[in-house]
Amino acid sequence: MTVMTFRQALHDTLRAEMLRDENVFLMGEEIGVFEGSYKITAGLLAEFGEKRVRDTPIAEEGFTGAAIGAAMLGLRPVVEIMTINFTLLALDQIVNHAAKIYGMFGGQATVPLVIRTPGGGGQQLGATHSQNIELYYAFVPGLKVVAPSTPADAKALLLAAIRDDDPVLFLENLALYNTKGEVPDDDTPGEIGKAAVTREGSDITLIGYSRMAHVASQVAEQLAQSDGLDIEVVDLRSLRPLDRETIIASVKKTHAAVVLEDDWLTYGIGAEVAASISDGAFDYLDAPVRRVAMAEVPLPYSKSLESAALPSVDDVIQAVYQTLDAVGNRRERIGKES
Amino acid sequence: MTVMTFRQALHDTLRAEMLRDENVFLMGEEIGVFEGSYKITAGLLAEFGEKRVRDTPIAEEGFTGAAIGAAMLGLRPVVEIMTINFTLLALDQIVNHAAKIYGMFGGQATVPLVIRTPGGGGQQLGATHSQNIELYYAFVPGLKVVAPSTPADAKALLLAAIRDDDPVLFLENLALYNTKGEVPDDDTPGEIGKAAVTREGSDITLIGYSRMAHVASQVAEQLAQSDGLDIEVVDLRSLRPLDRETIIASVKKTHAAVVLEDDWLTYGIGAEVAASISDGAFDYLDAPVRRVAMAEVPLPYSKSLESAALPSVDDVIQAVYQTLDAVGNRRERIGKES
Amino acid sequence: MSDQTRTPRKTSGRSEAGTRARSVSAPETPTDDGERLIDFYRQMIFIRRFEERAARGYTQALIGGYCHLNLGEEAAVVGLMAAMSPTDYLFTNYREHGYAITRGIDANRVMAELYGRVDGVSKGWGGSMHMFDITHRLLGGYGIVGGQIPLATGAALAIDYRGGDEIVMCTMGDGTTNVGAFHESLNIAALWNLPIVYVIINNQLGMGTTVEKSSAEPELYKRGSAYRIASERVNGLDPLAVADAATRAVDSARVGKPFLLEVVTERLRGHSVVDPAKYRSAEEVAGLKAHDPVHTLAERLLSEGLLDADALAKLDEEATARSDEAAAFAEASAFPDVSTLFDYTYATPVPNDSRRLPGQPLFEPAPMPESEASE
Amino acid sequence: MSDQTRTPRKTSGRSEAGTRARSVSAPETPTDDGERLIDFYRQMIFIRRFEERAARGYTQALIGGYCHLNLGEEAAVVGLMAAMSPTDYLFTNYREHGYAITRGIDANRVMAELYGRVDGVSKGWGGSMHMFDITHRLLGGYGIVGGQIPLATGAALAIDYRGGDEIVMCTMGDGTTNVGAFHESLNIAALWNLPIVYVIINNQLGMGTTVEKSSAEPELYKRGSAYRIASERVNGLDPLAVADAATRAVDSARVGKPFLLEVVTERLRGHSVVDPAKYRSAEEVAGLKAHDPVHTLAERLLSEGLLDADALAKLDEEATARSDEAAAFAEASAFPDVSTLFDYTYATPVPNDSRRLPGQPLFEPAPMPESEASE
Ligand SMILES: Cc1ncc(C[n+]2csc(CCOP(=O)(O)OP(=O)(O)O)c2C)c(N)n1
Ligand SMILES: Cc1ncc(C[n+]2csc(CCOP(=O)(O)OP(=O)(O)O)c2C)c(N)n1
Ligand SMILES: [Mg+2]
Ligand SMILES: [Mg+2]
Repeated sequence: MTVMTFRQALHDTLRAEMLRDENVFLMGEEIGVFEGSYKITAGLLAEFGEKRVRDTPIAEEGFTGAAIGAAMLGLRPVVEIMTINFTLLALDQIVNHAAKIYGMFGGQATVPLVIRTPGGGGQQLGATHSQNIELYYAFVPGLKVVAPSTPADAKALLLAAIRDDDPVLFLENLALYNTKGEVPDDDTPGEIGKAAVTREGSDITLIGYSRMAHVASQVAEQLAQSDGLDIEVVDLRSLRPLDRETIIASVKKTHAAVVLEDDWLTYGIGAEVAASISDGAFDYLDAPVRRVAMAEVPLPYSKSLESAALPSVDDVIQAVYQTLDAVGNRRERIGKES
Repeated sequence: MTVMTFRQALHDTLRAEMLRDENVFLMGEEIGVFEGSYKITAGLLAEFGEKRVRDTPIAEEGFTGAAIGAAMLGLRPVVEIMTINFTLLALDQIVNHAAKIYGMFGGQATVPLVIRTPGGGGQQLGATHSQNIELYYAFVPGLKVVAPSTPADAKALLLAAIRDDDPVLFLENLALYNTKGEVPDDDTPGEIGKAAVTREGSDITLIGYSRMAHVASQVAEQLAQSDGLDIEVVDLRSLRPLDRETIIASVKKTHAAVVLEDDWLTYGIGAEVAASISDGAFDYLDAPVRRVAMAEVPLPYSKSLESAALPSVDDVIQAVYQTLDAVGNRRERIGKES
Repeated sequence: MSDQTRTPRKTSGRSEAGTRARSVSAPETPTDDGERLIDFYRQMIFIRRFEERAARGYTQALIGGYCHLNLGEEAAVVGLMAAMSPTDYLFTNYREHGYAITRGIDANRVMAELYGRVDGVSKGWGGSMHMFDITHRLLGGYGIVGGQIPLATGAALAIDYRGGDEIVMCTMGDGTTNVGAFHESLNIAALWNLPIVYVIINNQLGMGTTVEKSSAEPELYKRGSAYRIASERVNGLDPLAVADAATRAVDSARVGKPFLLEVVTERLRGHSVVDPAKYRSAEEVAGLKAHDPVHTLAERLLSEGLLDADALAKLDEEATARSDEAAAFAEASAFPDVSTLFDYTYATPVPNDSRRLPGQPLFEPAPMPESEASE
Repeated sequence: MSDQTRTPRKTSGRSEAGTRARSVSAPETPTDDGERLIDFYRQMIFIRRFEERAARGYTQALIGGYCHLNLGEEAAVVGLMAAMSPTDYLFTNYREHGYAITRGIDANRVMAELYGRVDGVSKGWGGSMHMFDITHRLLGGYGIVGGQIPLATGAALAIDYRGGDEIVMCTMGDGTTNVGAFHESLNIAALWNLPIVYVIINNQLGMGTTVEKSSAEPELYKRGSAYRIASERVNGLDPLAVADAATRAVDSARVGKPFLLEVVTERLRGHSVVDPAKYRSAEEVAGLKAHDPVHTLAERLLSEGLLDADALAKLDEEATARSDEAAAFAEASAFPDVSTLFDYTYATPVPNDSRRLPGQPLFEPAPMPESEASE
């Protein structure tokens, strides 16, 4: 185990995979000479050369599509799209091509492609640069979508993504790059399609992914200290496939849940999580599943407005209290023991 | 009232609005000389000329963006994108521009734009031409999304969309173009943001939009005949804003719901509907909200596979029976009268 | 500055023109023009009859979805295919039946794909627009206009990455040159000196929109200059001219100089089988018939004494018979079984993947939990 | 065929060059070159000081997000703005502070936008990348590379539709010429003879990527030929040359002939204020200083005897004072109130619009329904 930042874990894993397999190469805007907008690829051009670390023109559709085509011939490109907002320009190539090629041609070609891209608001980047639109990928059969929240998971899931034969969207988050954690030294890949119970508890389940899994842990910790609450935390880690089993098992135990997400509430990722819980744990729920999400506005630049629009630790705490109140009311009402 | 097809209602409404307001004009691929891929714009080039019926190059991003820019200067373009699948190529312009311009610039410019586009599977068009991705628009604050299921609503909502100062995605459906219905002769716009209870009932609520609202009515009719069931049908009509009030009111009455959708289940439109019901009608629900949706695969061309993957009337009927069974079991269990 | 970008920068060890292996670069076509012409005619008449047979299958409702034919483009198709080696890769669009059969894919399997059967080239998953055959290096068949262009560029990148001697041919329609992907891809190919030939099949129409109405530079090959890509326009009604131009283009690509080839041809019928093409005048349609490349070539073969009427008729009959055989094969082939519906969502299986039919519940109905049940 | 597409097809009654109103087409700049140069210098030194002040505001954490400066591009900015009439429209990108103030927008409001305050041009909603002022016809400030190009094209379409005499100027960076939207838009503008000037601000770098590494035709103005759009390259360090070239371009656009103008300039600092630009060599940076357009113009004014050192210093002080004033104004301006968060999602209110803060529940906790509550 080594303690390192999320950024470092990504960097080291990319490097290790490039050393391991010469079919692995990197493509993206400004990943070489500029060393990456968020410096994930720092030093790799110098080490591996232009063939394997390719600075592309500004042409998300063109270079993402080129990566897909290269993958069809057996290479294993890892594409960086500078932020998830710009992936909209490549969406046709990702959704209409990368996700379809294996099925549409009856399994004759695979697309072993990874697209790394950070989401995240809160950096005052304004409406077009602060979106969390992982939903667009999580919705699409044929794609896999992972969204780690810790450096260890970042490593494990990036290993899995690179070695997987399907196109994987690997979601990063601007606010997580500098967070630190222990990272195993060996290169065991993680399992795409599996959530993790990152903290056990019995009072209520908090569910999140990426930055909000982080926030969930913070809240659990804080409320354990302040109120002695015993909160369970589920980190989704994989958005497609979605691990309903782990989620439902947790809620069957705690009887209540709050879903945390950084995207817009209506139709957001949390909608599926809440709907799934409400279905799969129908007879176990003691309160409606609450969602804490971004306000439904184009995110303003100004700090005062931006802060108000983004879900905070306090928002989550309030939702937890209100949900536990509802649980209490209900149990009283129907005479059930907690 | 005049009985006409969905296609005719759209055509006549476009024509009437062009006659009413000379700022209204049409843009799109093959809408003029070719008279539209689905002939909605037949005859309009001959009547209005090239200035107001513009055949564009194949350039979804370019011409949709141009329509947005023209709208910023006060014109009221109605864009046809041949099918919703091709809107992916224009997504950056729609999501990062049309939806953002009003907010991002502090309300200084509006974008009175309508994008008409049909979705729908079942025509053996294969994986890239059969998607239902209205979710991509319904998710985005700043956009409005309507999805009528009858010729009357098509007229009313197209009128509303054209006269609205915000960008509206107007969802059509290949399978509905030839369906017929009564259409009012006057031009009263419909209300964006409002669902409709299109059939009253007390046993269970079926919720759908576009083609699936149609299917919901069919199922209600059929089960009334065969089983004497009294089914309520809610046609969402507007996906953004979503009229939770109407949905919840219905389910509070019927205590059970099945959501019908033509898109993929996980993260689909129905997830939000189900999550909202499970939250807002928590204490009223006697069974989990069931969703009937497309199988989560890239839709195959072959008829045998395509049919299996798409939700059918029988699938919905089965879901209704199973949900009513669950309601019965629960009521028995907790000794509650229906 | 600019000179620098023009020097093919090899990111890999792909060999230069002089040193490339002969076996790869020299297409295996007869060298004698007469023989070549006969061969082309055999291929062209087969495309013609195959497509007509497909149109019939559509009318019989044995083929569904969209169906776009190569009628009028036969000379372009066979000329282009003649310039490719078997190891080269082809990316094309939805109007690709002719390419598939000319590339050597069993016509039975091509027709079976149209019929949506298990024996189809794409096992019935793709249909008319999405033919794919990995062994013949036909890498699709794409229905999204322009979608194939970045993919083909990426395939060329993979070849270059590995130092291979193959090239990629990427065909597209005239209307397709106006999509952004065209621009982004040609720029990338030129920057990276990729082994690719972009071919514009200029049949002078999008669906009903003329080139003049859709392309501000209607001499489409000239668009190569925006990327310093060499380009050429050729008469697509003459298979020899196409083959020669395509060979020059392929040779260029093979040494890392991407090429843009415009093949001017004609579309004899509607955009797809259901389009009556009312937007074309009677004179225009008459003109098309006069230039029909299959007829023109037949006349040439006759007038040059290369084939007599009987021989021509025989080739025609063979083509018809072969097409009918393909249709019979297709009709006899089975539909894919519903149990295979979830076989091709993912290549690498992972837990929690959804394999539910629309009527199946997300969760199997479960018994009430103990605590509640005991109330 | 081709001739046909070249004839400006008027879809509206927009007037031809000869008949256009003088008041619209003649920018209100002094005709004497000396006066013009002094005026340009005043504007350029103001951009210089304003941008430096903005950089300081960023360091002070009073400005957030991304912040891209016009340092080194001052001559390009003022030359371009000089060619526009007040009624013309400008669409630009995220590197637009200089355009905003040169276009005549109150610098206080531009700085207030950077500070995210209510008095900002975009009321604090846009920030550095999204300046917008409807009265000065600055129609944004866009952060998505190339996003402004289709929009600007559409604005030109609206002008043409109405038969107006205005034109649209749309600026973009060199790296931006490689996006698909560039291609799709220029093609549309040329097809429809729209009144628009596309301007490439070629500062020779994307973020850290050179033009040669990103554009296969690095003489970017030549890309106009793919659309038969007339084009020109001009030295962007000389404001007079820019103004003259821009005037020619604007005149062309005003008669419905879109124009592509490449302005070759320099970026003195990093891509944005946080970029140390380590990828540039010491020599390169030294070279930049030698060509600094503000210094060059100051020297020219001195050597031509147009201004003496004192006068130059005075202009500089004025620019500094004005920038400081703007910063003071910005800092004194209020932050937008949270109650306004939902004011700009929709222009036309509709029922059921979400106006919930993240902490608020979707449904207010309701009492139990009668039947259950009585259990
Ligand atoms: C992105 C996209 N937009 C629109 C369409 C609909 N469409 C299919 S073919 C076609 C015309 C293409 O014309 P051209 O490129 O000349 O090819 P041709 O059909 O003439 O061979 C159009 C507009 C599509 N399939 N994909
Ligand atoms: C679609 C998109 N891709 C990538 C980016 C990130 N990005 C911002 S500026 C920039 C470089 C632009 O270079 P250029 O066009 O030369 O303009 P300059 O910044 O030099 O003025 C990039 C890649 C973006 N904002 N939008
Ligand atoms: Mg064509
Ligand atoms: Mg630049």
